[in-house]
Amino acid sequence: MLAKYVARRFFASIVVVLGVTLITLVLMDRTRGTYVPGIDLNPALRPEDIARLRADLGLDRPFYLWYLTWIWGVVHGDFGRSMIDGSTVMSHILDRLPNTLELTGTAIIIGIIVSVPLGVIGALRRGSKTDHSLTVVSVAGFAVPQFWMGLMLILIFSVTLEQHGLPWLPSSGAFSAFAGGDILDRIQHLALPATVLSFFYMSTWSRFIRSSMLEVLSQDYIRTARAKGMSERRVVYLHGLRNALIPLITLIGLELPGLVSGGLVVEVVFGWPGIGKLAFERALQYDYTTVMGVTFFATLLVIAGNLLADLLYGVLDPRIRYG
Amino acid sequence: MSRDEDADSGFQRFERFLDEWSRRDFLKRTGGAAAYLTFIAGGAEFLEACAGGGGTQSATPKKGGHVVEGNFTDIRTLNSMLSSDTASNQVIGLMFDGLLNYKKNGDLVPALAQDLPKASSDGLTYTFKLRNGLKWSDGRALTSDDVKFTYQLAYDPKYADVSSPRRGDLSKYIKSIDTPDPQTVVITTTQVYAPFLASHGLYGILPKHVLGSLDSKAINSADFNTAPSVTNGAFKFVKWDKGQQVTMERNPNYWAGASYLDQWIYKVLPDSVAVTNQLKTGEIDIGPVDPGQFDALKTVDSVAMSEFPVPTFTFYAYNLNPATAAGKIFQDKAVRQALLFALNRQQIVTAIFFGHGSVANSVEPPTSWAYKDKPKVLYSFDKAKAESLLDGAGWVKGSDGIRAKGGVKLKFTMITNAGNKQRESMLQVMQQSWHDIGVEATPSLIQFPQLVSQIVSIRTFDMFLVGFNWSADPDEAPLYHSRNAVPGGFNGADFKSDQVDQILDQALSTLDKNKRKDLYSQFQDLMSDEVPSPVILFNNGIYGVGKRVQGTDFGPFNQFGQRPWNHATWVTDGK
Amino acid sequence: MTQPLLEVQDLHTVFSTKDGLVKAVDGVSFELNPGETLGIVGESGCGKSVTALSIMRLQRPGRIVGGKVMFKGQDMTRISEYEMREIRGREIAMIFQDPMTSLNPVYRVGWQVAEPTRLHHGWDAKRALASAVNMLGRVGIPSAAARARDYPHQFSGGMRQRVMIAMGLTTTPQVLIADEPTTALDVTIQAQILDLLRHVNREFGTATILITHNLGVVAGMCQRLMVMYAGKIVEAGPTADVFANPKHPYTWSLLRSIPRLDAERHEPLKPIEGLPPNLVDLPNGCAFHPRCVFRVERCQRDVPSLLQVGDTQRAACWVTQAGTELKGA
Amino acid sequence: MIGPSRVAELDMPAAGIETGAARPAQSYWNESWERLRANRIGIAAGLLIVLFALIAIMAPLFSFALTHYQPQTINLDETFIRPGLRHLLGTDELGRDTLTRLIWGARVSLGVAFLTVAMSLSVGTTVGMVAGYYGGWTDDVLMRLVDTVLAIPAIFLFILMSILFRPNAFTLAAIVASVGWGSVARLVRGEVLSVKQRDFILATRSIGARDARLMVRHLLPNVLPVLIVAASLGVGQIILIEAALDFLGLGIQPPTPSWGNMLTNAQSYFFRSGFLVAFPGLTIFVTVLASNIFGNAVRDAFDPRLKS
Repeated sequence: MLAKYVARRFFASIVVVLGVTLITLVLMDRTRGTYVPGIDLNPALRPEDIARLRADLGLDRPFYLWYLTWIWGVVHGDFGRSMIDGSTVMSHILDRLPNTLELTGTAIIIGIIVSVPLGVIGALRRGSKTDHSLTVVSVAGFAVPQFWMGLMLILIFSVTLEQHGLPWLPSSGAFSAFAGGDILDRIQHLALPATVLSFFYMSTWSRFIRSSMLEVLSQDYIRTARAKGMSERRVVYLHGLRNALIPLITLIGLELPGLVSGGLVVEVVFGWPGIGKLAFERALQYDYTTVMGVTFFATLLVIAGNLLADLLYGVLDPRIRYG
Repeated sequence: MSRDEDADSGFQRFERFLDEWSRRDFLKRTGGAAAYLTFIAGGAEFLEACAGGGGTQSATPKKGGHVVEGNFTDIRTLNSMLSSDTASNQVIGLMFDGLLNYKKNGDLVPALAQDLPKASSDGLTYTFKLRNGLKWSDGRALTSDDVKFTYQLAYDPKYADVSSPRRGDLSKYIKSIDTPDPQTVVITTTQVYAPFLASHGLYGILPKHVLGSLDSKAINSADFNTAPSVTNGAFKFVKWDKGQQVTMERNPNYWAGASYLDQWIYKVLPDSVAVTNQLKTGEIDIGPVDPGQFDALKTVDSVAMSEFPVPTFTFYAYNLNPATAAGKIFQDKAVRQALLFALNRQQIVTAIFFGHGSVANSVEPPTSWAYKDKPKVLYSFDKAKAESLLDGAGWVKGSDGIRAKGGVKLKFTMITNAGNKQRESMLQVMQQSWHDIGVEATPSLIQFPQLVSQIVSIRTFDMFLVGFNWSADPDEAPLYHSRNAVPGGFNGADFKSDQVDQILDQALSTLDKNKRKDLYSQFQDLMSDEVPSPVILFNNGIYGVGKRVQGTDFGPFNQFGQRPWNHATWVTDGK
Repeated sequence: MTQPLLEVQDLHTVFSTKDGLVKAVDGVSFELNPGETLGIVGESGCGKSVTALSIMRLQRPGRIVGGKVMFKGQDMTRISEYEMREIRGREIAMIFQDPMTSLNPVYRVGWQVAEPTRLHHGWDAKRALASAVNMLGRVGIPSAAARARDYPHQFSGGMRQRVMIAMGLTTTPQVLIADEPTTALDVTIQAQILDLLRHVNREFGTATILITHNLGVVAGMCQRLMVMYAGKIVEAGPTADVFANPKHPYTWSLLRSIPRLDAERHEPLKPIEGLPPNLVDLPNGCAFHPRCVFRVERCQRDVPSLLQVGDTQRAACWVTQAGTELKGA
Repeated sequence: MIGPSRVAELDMPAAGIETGAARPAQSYWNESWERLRANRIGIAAGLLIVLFALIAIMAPLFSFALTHYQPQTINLDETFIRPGLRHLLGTDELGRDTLTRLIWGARVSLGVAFLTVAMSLSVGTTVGMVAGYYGGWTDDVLMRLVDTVLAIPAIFLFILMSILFRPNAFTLAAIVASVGWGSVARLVRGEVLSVKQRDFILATRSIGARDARLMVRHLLPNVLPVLIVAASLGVGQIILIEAALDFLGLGIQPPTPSWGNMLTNAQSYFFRSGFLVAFPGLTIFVTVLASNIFGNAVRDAFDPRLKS
């Protein structure tokens, strides 16, 4: 049953992968004009250089031929080389994906750690002053443009603190340029970007958990649990929270596809070498191969994210069946 | 804040090299000095150029420590024959020397070569003698074979599949390269080509013993391009954290003496604001400073500012192709001149570049030895003159306030690349200035690739605004010679003048510097009259350098790839 | 007369709503004797469930504003929450109306049934589970050991109610409060569950409070019966006596409104006229008077108290307290 | 409302006891409206948005009567003026009046937000209803399309679409909506699938109502609450998305002011004038905050799942 379900989703996925990559390629091809990736207005370049480089990259062929060649490569596990720097697309993705996972993962964890208690408190004290102020805070956290918040945090926690001789946080990159890379160093570099990114999660999730928790707490089985003589904590966290978190799992699973675009602004502001920044930079430069590679992986992530969310949902909520 | 720096890499920096720098005398001195210096520089002069640095320090250099240099442009490759962008060239320059190098005023000095090469009497052959005892970082001897191999990649038909952006020129001009002995390289050119050394003598030399066994295609994708195992410059490669930084360490075998520094790190930052911030915090020691941020850093004790004119200008170009609607308007020289008269360029330099740049009178940058301070026609801001020129040419204001002639309205669209703040602002100033004289110009921002497409091939624009970055040679044929009006060439304005073509060609095939100077003088006069693509301003380069760093000496031609003083840089705290 | 196991004295529970204060339980007193089954009957909103919840102190968001609930010599309205928890599920268990929603959907049935003993007796998981399986078997769940590993949604409604009952019994409580235990079930299943409750009452000797709106259920189950209306007990007495000879017009009307197998063939069913009371805005006097066919002038003025009427029954009615017999109209 | 258990008891259908007619239930819409009206803060936030929208609509009036400047008029002699009488909120790097630009920027920022919401809702609703209603291969095809659109990394769509259509308020709205309609379609389809099974739809169908009529008259009202909630929560988010796109250089291009590009623009001049950063930042913050508060209020009032 489950296998059949997965298989059906798999075939639907192939359609989606083909659709997504083809649309991306067509859009690039329609908008590129005659630009040759990697070419600047460099006076040392001659017209024949530009023509030759275009041919080297296969850009003198119609897009569908280019696509077929690309698909052929992908089927054989070859995603090609970047048109900008000649490195394999796979190496780019493998370089950047862990960084993005590190950033997004930390932000999601911070988001969960903060939003779950906030949401639960809001639900338990529904209508109280605490609840109202939590609501305002979470809504406010979601009302500030990310890039603005990032730059302000840099100004405060990096520049200003440093100017006053206080301990300060680094403002860009994943580790210190010199002798960096140990755990502490990485955490310091993660602090600001992960905070900014987590605000988004905190705001949405705490609201979400609050309403989810409210709904759960009104359920009969919570009354049953109380009638069994359980402490309120056990009632809320063991019987209530687990039910309230199930929909959150879906929400988190659906963040997976957002890996490429979701953290983009934060990655750009903090010079975080993640997949979103790579995608952004390379799309602007018409690095076809890299963009197509990222698109391909992003689509897989979407599919995997949806599937994972559904499967997790099934694990957590025994009522769900697959058909 | 510019967002497309990566797309725009080379270009983008112009805007930062702003100017004003009201020290006009400094400009003159640099330009003038360059003009009168002889073409041939001696070894003594070289030492003077590279040993001391900027004169900011007097203490004895210390060994040890590291420097973090920040920039907001990511690099693409570490292979000197594949690279075409400034950021890559900058990092390549730290690890690979060429036969020659620039002094900061643009004069050539020998690097791997012992002396500047002797040209044969017919001007076709250059004979280089390599320094004694040159070694790669792995201890192997660096010989004339390596030099030949490096150039072969870009001219030899055998390596036709190497995607080198240098092939166009090199395959055209190099006839053969001979290596009579391990220390001698003889390059024979197909024709006399004056900029040959200045343009093609500086490429980092690649190790044949590493790359020689690979075929063309394999060279395009060699590991060496991202992790060069062997270098010949001041530093060796350690690692490249993609999107983040390149770490390099001292090359003990460097011909000019091992670097004082243990490490040099090139770090990629998000944008110019980040450069400013991190110069303040000391996360980076060296970085290019945006004119808008200059004042914010000037007051910071720990950072010294270095500002200088650069061979970069920002210009706008009229579409002169008579087949286009705009071409029909701009074929009228009076229109071209009137529009330039109507621009208060000093105000642009002051307000948009915060004074870090200078109003351009000529199409040659003041850093060039061929620079002519006062060409035939000078364009100071003169709105009345602009209006009378237009009136005189028959462009009269209609009821809507827009001038027209024979039913054709004087209206057009101006394009530049989005994300470049100064250019965006300039378009808005131009729009308003021209509106004041009855011309309707509409700004439009497009992405960099689309702008490049417009300039080099599609060419449906009315007017574009960009910057251009020149080498030390005054040749400007890429922009103004009619042969580069073909698709792929940068003469997107379709400027075609037989007289200009002739002068440019003649100057290219003349080796005598004084004769060339005369020719370029004529060229500048002609261009000042024709104004097919007026230069708005010459930009300035600004570098912020942490005061712990000593021995840097940034200058017009010593900013990116060419820095003969890299190995002489040291840090006071030895950290 | 033995010492009552549970004694409710003048209990008042209120809810604040935006329309005003709702007196959901308004001066209810009764006692429950060991081993007995007491029925509490009334229509929706009469306060019977809140009474039960108030005993367990689960009446939130309502507040107990007066009265006592005496259990084993202590007043349960005054003890700490901690002490209260020691009683809930251990001494007094409760099962609810809708077995479909009263079990936590994400935990296995065995785990949930085992939870009270783990909590209250401190048993380890294995022992608690074994006892749970045993109890599941005793409430009539076939192959209990296997079913204990299932989730609630895999059970039918009746089976789930058995699970609920098993869950209540694992700690061998002295009191079982069953709040509408059969309402949500099919008629045939209802009978089975009632059988089970009867069986439990006999086998475990658990005193049971059975709350229902269905007089038929009470008839077969309870020795004694209380009828509630608008937060008050309006009639109380032995089930047989109340059925045979109701002493409150409301009880009387209720009995006439349900079909009876033994009813005379042509006697028509008579629904109660009028609307159920609005708890925020109760009428003056007897709350039932607007719907009462026997009402006299005094009913609109004074609130009757629950007084002895006849030998075994008590009723809160001016009419019957005055000695008038209730005779069908 | 007095708590769940209470409600359950009061609402319980009495099997054996005839309870007579229940109190007449207020209609869903009246109830929702009542709930919304009771939320003072929510209403205040909504009114603030309306106020901003009015200001945006009357921007020309404001620059004529209040600020006396045009949004794009530059004056290089008066750059970085601090707030004062001549320029109430100061001027920017080209000497343009900040207040005037904020007022005109409201047109773009709010315009894009409302347009985007309108576009993604109308397209998403149509697709979702058609897919959900017809089911079968129509559903399959449409939903694979939705999957595809949702799977393309949004940033690629933003970049490439912004090159394809130069961003102005309309095209930018279309660009953002091109990403946003997919999730609306999914939402609506889900809702339609559940509504479709209800008896009244089957009944209406059985008397031969046409599909279009059925969808518009019977399905749409049932989907409407979800749409209202999505719309009111969407406005604030889209203002933020628009600002982020401006930051990435993919949004409204200068000289046309939008709050996002004003803020982005100001970042590089932060050291010169904090006001340039503060005012647009504050405007965005207040607007988004207000629309989020209003959106939450609307959700609390209208979301059928939160009823009870």
